Amino acid sequence: MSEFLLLAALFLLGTIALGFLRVHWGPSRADRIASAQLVGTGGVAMTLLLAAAGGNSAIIDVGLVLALLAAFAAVAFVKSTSADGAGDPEENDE
Amino acid sequence: MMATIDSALLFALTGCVLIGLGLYGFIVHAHLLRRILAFNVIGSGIFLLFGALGYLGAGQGTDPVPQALIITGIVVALSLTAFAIALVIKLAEEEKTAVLDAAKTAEDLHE
Amino acid sequence: MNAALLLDAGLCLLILTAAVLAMTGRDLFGAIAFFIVYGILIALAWVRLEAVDVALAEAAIGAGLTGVLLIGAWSLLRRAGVSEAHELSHWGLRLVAGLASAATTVVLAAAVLALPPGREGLAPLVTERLADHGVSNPVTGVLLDFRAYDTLMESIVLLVALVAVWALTPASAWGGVPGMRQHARPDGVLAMFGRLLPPIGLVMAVYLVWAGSSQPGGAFQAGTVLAAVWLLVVMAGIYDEPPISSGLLRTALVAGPAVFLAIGIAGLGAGALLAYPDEYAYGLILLIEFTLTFSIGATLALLVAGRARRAA
Amino acid sequence: MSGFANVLTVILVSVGLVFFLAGSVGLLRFPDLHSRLHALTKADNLGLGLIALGVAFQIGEPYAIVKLALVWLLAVLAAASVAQLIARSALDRLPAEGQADRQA
Repeated sequence: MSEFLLLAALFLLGTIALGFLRVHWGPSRADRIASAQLVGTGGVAMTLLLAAAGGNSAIIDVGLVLALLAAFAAVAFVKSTSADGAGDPEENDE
Repeated sequence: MMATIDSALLFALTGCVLIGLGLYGFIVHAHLLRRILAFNVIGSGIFLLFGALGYLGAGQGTDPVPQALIITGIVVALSLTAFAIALVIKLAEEEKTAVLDAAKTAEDLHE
Repeated sequence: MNAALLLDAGLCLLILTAAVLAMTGRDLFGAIAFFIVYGILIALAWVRLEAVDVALAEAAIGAGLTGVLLIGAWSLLRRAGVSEAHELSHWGLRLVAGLASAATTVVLAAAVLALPPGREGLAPLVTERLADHGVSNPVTGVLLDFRAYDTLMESIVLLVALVAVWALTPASAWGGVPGMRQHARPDGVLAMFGRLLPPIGLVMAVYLVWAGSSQPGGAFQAGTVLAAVWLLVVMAGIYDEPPISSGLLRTALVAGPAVFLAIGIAGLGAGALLAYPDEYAYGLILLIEFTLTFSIGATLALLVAGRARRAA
Repeated sequence: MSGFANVLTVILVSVGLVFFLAGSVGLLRFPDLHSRLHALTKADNLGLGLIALGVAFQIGEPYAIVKLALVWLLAVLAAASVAQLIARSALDRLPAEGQADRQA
């Protein structure tokens, strides 16, 4: 079983590598940061697979922390695109 | 099934390459934010090398003493990064640049 | 070739690719994005090395706080009108730098390969002594017991770094509030995110300290989660940063190191600086961990927020 | 672990991997940022949910299963919020970027 889980993690690593291309190409900054988010989600999935493969449920905590904090960089980016750098893109909506 | 000693060797060698890469980035880039990135790559390379050498084998994990020192190191690296960034921002807001230019500084001194 | 080795080889390859792109990418923002990705992958490397305590710290710091710090810095530099142009240095310098870095790597790798096989490390010794003090996570044991002076010094280093950042404050803003006043649409997605996540983060921080005595976790990881959650609350415009002259804030910053130091000095009664009497060791370590978490969280959050920019 | 649990894990994890692959392919193939965000947030988080469910059959402790559920909830919450915010902020600069995209 653990052999299968490790191969599944390897497969995820492959999908993360595909995501690298979009971080590299862009073209917009939003593309780069959104694909970094994809690596985050893939990384969370990998921690779950590794927790099961190693029979160590403490590894799930790493996934928990990653899932909690992975969005923060994107939030900081979105704030930086607002007019004064401290706002929110939705502020001026009707 | 977890990593083996062979895998640990792989991570240790990766750490060696990361140190080299970070060193290269630190030398060739003049932009200070890029130098801060390079400094962090060197740091994590050293941590990876140190931790991988303390790997004891499947099921035993990594030696707790290096682990504790690495955690300390990661936090100190973050605090130094924050300080360096505060300095760069100060430089940028006063001099409109993120590059330390030795020639320019010398000129300013003579003025 | 087995699956574990194949996975580790793939992970190392991806880490190196991310590092190369973070170092040589033409676009500065792209380099920062790759550095964030790199932090996530390094955390996975620590999971593979069964160093879950380090993986937690790297996930919280490398993949979380550092990204916020770097993107915030990038944004401020852009607003200050700094050029982002990727100026390639002289080819001669690049050649010399390449050779010097390659030589460093080769020497280090040769040293690694020359190490004698078979190692026992200090793990047996740590496990043997740990039983006396009721803490069963060996990493927490090392941090707060056997090498407690390292950890004490580190918590003080964090404070000194914060004082150094504050020292850059211009006189007009001294004692004021860090960063710009953050604002967001009150019923918007960002504000909702900033209200939903912090309670979960708080529970997770408490869990990480509590779990830290018997399984991976501890004050540094929990403190980082606290700091991140506080930064989110500020970014979502829900609360403003406190002024750095606030007495309450300063108490929170020094409480951890102060309690640690006081217990350490009291340890002189038990024989040595930072020695804990065996029967109280578990309780004292837990007390230090909790106050330290609080102070580390406050210090890291303020380090990321930067110097004061507005009068209080 | 019983054989039945193993079969379920293999099926759930495999289907989850297909969604991750679909997410990555979408990220590369879709023509503009807003459609790429669809690929990212929907496919990947469905994949993560399936993998979490598959892993739950391999882990005995009940509280670890609660943590698995929390991981998935957090990831969905974060992805949904961030995708909305990125999409909204990109909308402000759409004309310029849209053209750049079409040329690329």
